[in-house]
Amino acid sequence: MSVSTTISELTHPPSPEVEHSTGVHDHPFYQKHHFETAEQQREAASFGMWLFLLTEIMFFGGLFMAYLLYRNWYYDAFVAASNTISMPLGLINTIVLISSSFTMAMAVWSAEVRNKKFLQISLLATVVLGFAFLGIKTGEYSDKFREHHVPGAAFDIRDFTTPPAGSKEKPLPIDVAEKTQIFFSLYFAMTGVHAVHMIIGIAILIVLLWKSNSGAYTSGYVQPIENFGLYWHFVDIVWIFLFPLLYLINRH
Amino acid sequence: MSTIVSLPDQSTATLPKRNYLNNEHGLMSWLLTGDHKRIAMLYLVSITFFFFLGGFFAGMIRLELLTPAGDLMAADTYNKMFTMHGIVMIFLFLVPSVPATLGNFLIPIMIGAKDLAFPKINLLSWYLYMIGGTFVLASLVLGGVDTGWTFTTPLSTHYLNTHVITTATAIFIAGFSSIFTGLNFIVTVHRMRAPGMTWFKMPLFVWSNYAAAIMMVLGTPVLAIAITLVALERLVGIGVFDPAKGGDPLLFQHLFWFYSHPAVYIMILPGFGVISEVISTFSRKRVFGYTAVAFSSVAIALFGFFVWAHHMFIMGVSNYSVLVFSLLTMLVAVPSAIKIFNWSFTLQKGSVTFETPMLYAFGFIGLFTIGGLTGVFLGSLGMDIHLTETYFIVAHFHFVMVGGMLMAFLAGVHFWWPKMTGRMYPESVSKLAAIITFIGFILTFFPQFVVGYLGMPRRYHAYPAEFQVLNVLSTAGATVLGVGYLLPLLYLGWSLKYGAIAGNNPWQATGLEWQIQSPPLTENFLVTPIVEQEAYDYEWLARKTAREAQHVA
Amino acid sequence: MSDYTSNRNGEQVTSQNLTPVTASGQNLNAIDAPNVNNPEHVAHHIVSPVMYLSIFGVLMIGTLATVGFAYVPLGRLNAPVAIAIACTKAVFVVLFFMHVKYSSRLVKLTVASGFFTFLILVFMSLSDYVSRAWGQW
Amino acid sequence: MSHFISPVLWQFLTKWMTTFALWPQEASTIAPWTDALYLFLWAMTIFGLVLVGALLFTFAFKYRAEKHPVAIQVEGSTLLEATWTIIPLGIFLFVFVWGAWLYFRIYNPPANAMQIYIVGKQWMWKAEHPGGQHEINALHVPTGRPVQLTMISQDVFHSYSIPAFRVKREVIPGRYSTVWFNATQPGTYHLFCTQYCGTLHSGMIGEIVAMTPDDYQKWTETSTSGTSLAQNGERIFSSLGCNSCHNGTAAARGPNLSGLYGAKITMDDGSTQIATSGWLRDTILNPSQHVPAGYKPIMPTYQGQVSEEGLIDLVEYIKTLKSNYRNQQTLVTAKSSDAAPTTPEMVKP
Ligand code: HEA
Ligand code: HEA
Ligand code: HEC
Ligand code: CUA
Ligand SMILES: [Cu+2]
Repeated sequence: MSVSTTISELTHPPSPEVEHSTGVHDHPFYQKHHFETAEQQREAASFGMWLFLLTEIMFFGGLFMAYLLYRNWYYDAFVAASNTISMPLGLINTIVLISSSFTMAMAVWSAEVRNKKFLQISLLATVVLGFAFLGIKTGEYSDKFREHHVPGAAFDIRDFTTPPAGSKEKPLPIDVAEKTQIFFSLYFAMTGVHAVHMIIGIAILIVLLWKSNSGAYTSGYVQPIENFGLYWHFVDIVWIFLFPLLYLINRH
Repeated sequence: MSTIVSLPDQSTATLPKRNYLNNEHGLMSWLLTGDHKRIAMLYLVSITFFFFLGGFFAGMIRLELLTPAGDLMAADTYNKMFTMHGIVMIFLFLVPSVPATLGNFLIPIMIGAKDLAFPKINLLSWYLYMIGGTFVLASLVLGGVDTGWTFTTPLSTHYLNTHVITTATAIFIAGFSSIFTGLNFIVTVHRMRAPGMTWFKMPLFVWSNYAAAIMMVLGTPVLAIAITLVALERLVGIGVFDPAKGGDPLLFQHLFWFYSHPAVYIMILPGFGVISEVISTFSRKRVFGYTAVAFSSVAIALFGFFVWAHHMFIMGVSNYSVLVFSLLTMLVAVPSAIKIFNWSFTLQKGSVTFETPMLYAFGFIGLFTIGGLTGVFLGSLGMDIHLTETYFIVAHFHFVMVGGMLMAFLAGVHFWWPKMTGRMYPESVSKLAAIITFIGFILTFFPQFVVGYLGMPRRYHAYPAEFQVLNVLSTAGATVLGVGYLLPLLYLGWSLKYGAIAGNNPWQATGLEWQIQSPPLTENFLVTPIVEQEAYDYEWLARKTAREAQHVA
Repeated sequence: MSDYTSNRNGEQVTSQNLTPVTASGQNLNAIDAPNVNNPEHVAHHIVSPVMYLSIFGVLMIGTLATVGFAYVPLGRLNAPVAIAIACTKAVFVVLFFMHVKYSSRLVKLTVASGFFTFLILVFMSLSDYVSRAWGQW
Repeated sequence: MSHFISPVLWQFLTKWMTTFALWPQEASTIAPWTDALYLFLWAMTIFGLVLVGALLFTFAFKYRAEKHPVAIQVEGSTLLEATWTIIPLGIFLFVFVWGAWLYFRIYNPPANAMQIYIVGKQWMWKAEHPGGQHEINALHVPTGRPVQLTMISQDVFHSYSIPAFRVKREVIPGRYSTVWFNATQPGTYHLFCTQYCGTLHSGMIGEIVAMTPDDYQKWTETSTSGTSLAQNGERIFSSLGCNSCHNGTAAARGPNLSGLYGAKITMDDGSTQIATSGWLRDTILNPSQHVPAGYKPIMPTYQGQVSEEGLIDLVEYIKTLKSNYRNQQTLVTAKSSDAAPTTPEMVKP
């Protein structure tokens, strides 16, 4: 083993290549054979996760693009349609999701400081909040089904051409009212894709929770928790945009 | 210091006892492998299959077009033929061709790493690719799909009752395969370089695959969402692309081409990388203007995202937009020109030999120059009005994709075949095949420029009689071309068993991959290499060879 | 020479007693170990719970603010305000929850390039739509 | 002769000699301009190809290994890089300018162009002449006169292509697009649908018959259906009840439509819009999105009630409303009991 002369080696584990040839292996248990150091592996993994999120930005980006176009084209229809979805439920869901993001951040911290108990509590809280979000979302969706606001054959514009009694909304001309369908298409597409991400996220969370039982992530191997945190926060960010764009177009 | 060194002697050498091919045995050792080299081989076999499938469709297209009347098959069948041809060739062959096979095999070795950063994700990519391929085959078996590879809405969403959703699923899945390959490459290049391997010591092959990977990661998701919306439109009628419901069919075009224009550079950039390696090796000279070539790849990756609407010039985008997109198209053509000239000047003062890969590379340069410059025709607004949607376009993109990329792919396969298998192929037959493909290619696709300017529309199953002569030439050429492509299949297969042992560095090339045994060990390098030489450092190679010879003596 | 050592058959072999030297005999120590001098590298930073909590607070305030502003008639300004608040919240999540503030330049660049490409998509497509009226043919 | 070579080859050769064409006819005023650019572009291509080929072959030959066994390593050359960046860039920019110029020349219609409407549907082309001539998969035009086509699709994208004129334009569902040309040579030319539009895409073809003005005059007289588009439009206008609101009187609930075509309209949000054909069509289908200042959005939508041909008739009719006179005439003459001919099949005699 050569004596290190570079400053950077003081802060980082030296290259283990010499150990290889002498048959000594003192890598952490989780280090894959093709990485030189655990540090390299960690950075690769988190960079990989970021690149994946990059693709997610563009994936949602296509939907946002469509949204921006039609919102400008059919503003009145978008306003009317947006006002039929429940702001309070949207707000509650936003709070739920931001809280889950917070608990997830705490999970990352617990893993970093190797606190298994708190890690599990945080992960569990995140799961619960995730389910809460999906539960509320399901309620919102079923409202839409009841109101015939789901795009497709059963779609009905009567609520917009002749608003129910007590509604503050002005009746829309038919040609405008018809465009509400595009809003709801985008609403379902965007929140639907978002919900799919939530479901996948919750599934992974449950796996992480289960594996964390053995202390897998509280002995220095933070990377899965950390990467999953990135994913979860990203899903949160998408919602941060969806909420004002879908629920709050013009509420006054 | 180690002492046991050899100059591999081709006549006496035997295959290394231990290598990635024989390290483990059995089917499962292949299907569950994490080794980038084995995954590359899996890809090689699968894309070859899909290439010949696509080639079969091409053959049927050309046979139908032998006569002006639509007599060989029904119009519907013909439409399915070119749709399947386009989809198979683009998504299942050309996009993964160089990156997933040669790139997978070589990138880790070239930068001195033991594997790609995420071996499991790499294997996942291959499975996704195969699942995507299976969906394409399924839609074929179920009765095919006739949207054209461009899925134009509202045709694809409302007016066809073929298996659009199955195919859309296929493309979605294959798209994620490509995203994961790209992601793996980017992380690997950033994080796995061996000590001393700085950015500007990397071979240009790595640079160009890196640039292509960026485009894969950023572009493909937009295709995925566009295709998802098409599927949703068909399933529930969401109306975002439906003019009857207030949707804009052009929005689909924007989203589709936002991916599919960058996709053409995803297809060509890795080929550029192959050409850099081949030209350098067979002129024994470093690539002229290394940095210019490297940066032009990155420039293409960047500017490639700004020009997509040149596929929509007459489709109703605004006059302002067509101007902007046309101008940017002209700009993006320049980096390709830079590369061509740098390759030409690489030969200058070199020591040039004409092995098979070099012949393909020559073919590439000539054909790509024609293909690229005819792209400039199409980028020129007024010209595009007459040329668009005719055989001129068909000729343009076959020149760049078949004459360009496919030639580059074959150059690469021949170049690294000895490394991948440890065997040489029969050089005279392979040279013959290269020449046959070149002649067949010109005969197939050059007449299409002419017939396109005469006005023959693409995707036509029957055509006016005055176009026949040129079409007959084209079909004749396709037959020659088919032979040209079958030959490598035969002799490369033959060489697996009977080819001469290649030795480590049959071409005396400088890349790290040539300094290790062929076929390589599973872990590529027994110890991590320390890189101090530049890419294409022939002086370093000469010093090394001399020193090794000394050791032997 | 260790890395390229091979025997007569071209097989790679390692001999014992290797010192890490380069092909030309230069000592390894003169060259950096893998990734270590990588300018893209940054030490792992642990963000404290206090920080997380305060970000959480900021996000909550932001959420309430969006809702509040949605009910204030600002005319054309409503949308930009909503987007601005959402962007601010997103930036906080990215910087702190997602640790980008403490990450390498590379990660920062990655995030930026994602948004940049998204903006290309949006602006160049919309530039078509807004200019459709030009030239009425 | 044919005894000596195979019959197939013989047939091929005779065909070659009789029907071989390398260059399309130039039958419009624009064709020579397009051809000029095309030739320039080929000159550019040949120049580039010869240049690259010359470099490649000279170097490959001069520095082949037998002659030049040891390569001399060269870094590169900034001067050369700059040269081959700037020269192609210059050429390409020149091509851009030329192409853009040509684009506007091809698509920008002259003001005096004659109007013909085209409706595309799977898989046929319908042409509607203002004089009431209806054609399918054919178009008769006079030579020596600019002709503007206003085109729309009933279903998917199609593309109207006349190679001999070097013009082509996509035919879009839900939106008018236009193209114009000025035929120079009498003759019959190919009409192709060049945008893939489903099964019989390759059957969506037809003939463009360019005739001398005299012949064209004869043709219009012999093939008219008797009612002009505007007359049809007038009938539709009254049968759909448009005139109940647009009657040009002071008490009318809708704006006066006379002199509307081509006018600049101030909308209720303060913007101004120009009443083009496409704009008129869109107001009938989506009236609430085009509310002129001072009016309430009470006009019903006619989406789904009028065919594209019917809309063309309406647009043509509104275009003829030069003064208030005809508007009021409609009010007087039209009886609400008249049959409502909304589809062209019914309109045509
Ligand atoms: C590998 C794939 C590939 C590549 C690399 C390219 C490269 C280019 N393509 Fe092509 N293209 C396709 C694949 C590709 N294309 C496909 C598949 C389609 C059709 C899709 C469909 O509709 O089905 C298409 C269609 C297409 C169109 C749309 C036509 C239409 O639908 O109307 C346009 C228009 O601008 C275009 C332009 C270009 C340009 C400017 C380049 C440039 O990047 C080319 C740059 C290269 C050069 C310019 C050559 C090198 C230059 C020199 C050696 C300099 C010579 C010297 C002097 C002039 C001094 N292409
Ligand atoms: C990587 C991409 C790629 C490749 C390699 C090819 C390869 C070939 N392509 Fe194609 N092509 C496309 C991509 C590609 N193509 C795309 C994207 C389209 C547009 C689709 C659309 O419009 O939607 C298209 C469309 C297209 C058309 C236009 C169809 C139409 O518009 O109506 C034609 C017509 O000649 C054609 C021909 C050929 C030929 C002759 C080959 C040859 O190079 C193939 C040679 C290979 C073989 C022949 C296989 C080897 C031999 C055998 C398997 C034995 C059997 C042989 C016979 C039966 C002859 N292709
Ligand atoms: C119920 C009354 C009513 C009927 C019936 C009606 N319109 Fe209108 N129309 C209006 C009103 C009110 C406006 C202005 C506000 C608007 O655009 O909604 C208008 C606007 C228009 C305009 C734009 C005029 C301008 O100056 O901006 C056109 C064109 C038009 N109508 C055509 C028609 C045609 C064609 C029909 C029949 C197919 C028709 N209208 C039927 C009431 C009507
Ligand atoms: Cu209509 Cu093709
Ligand atoms: Cu393109």
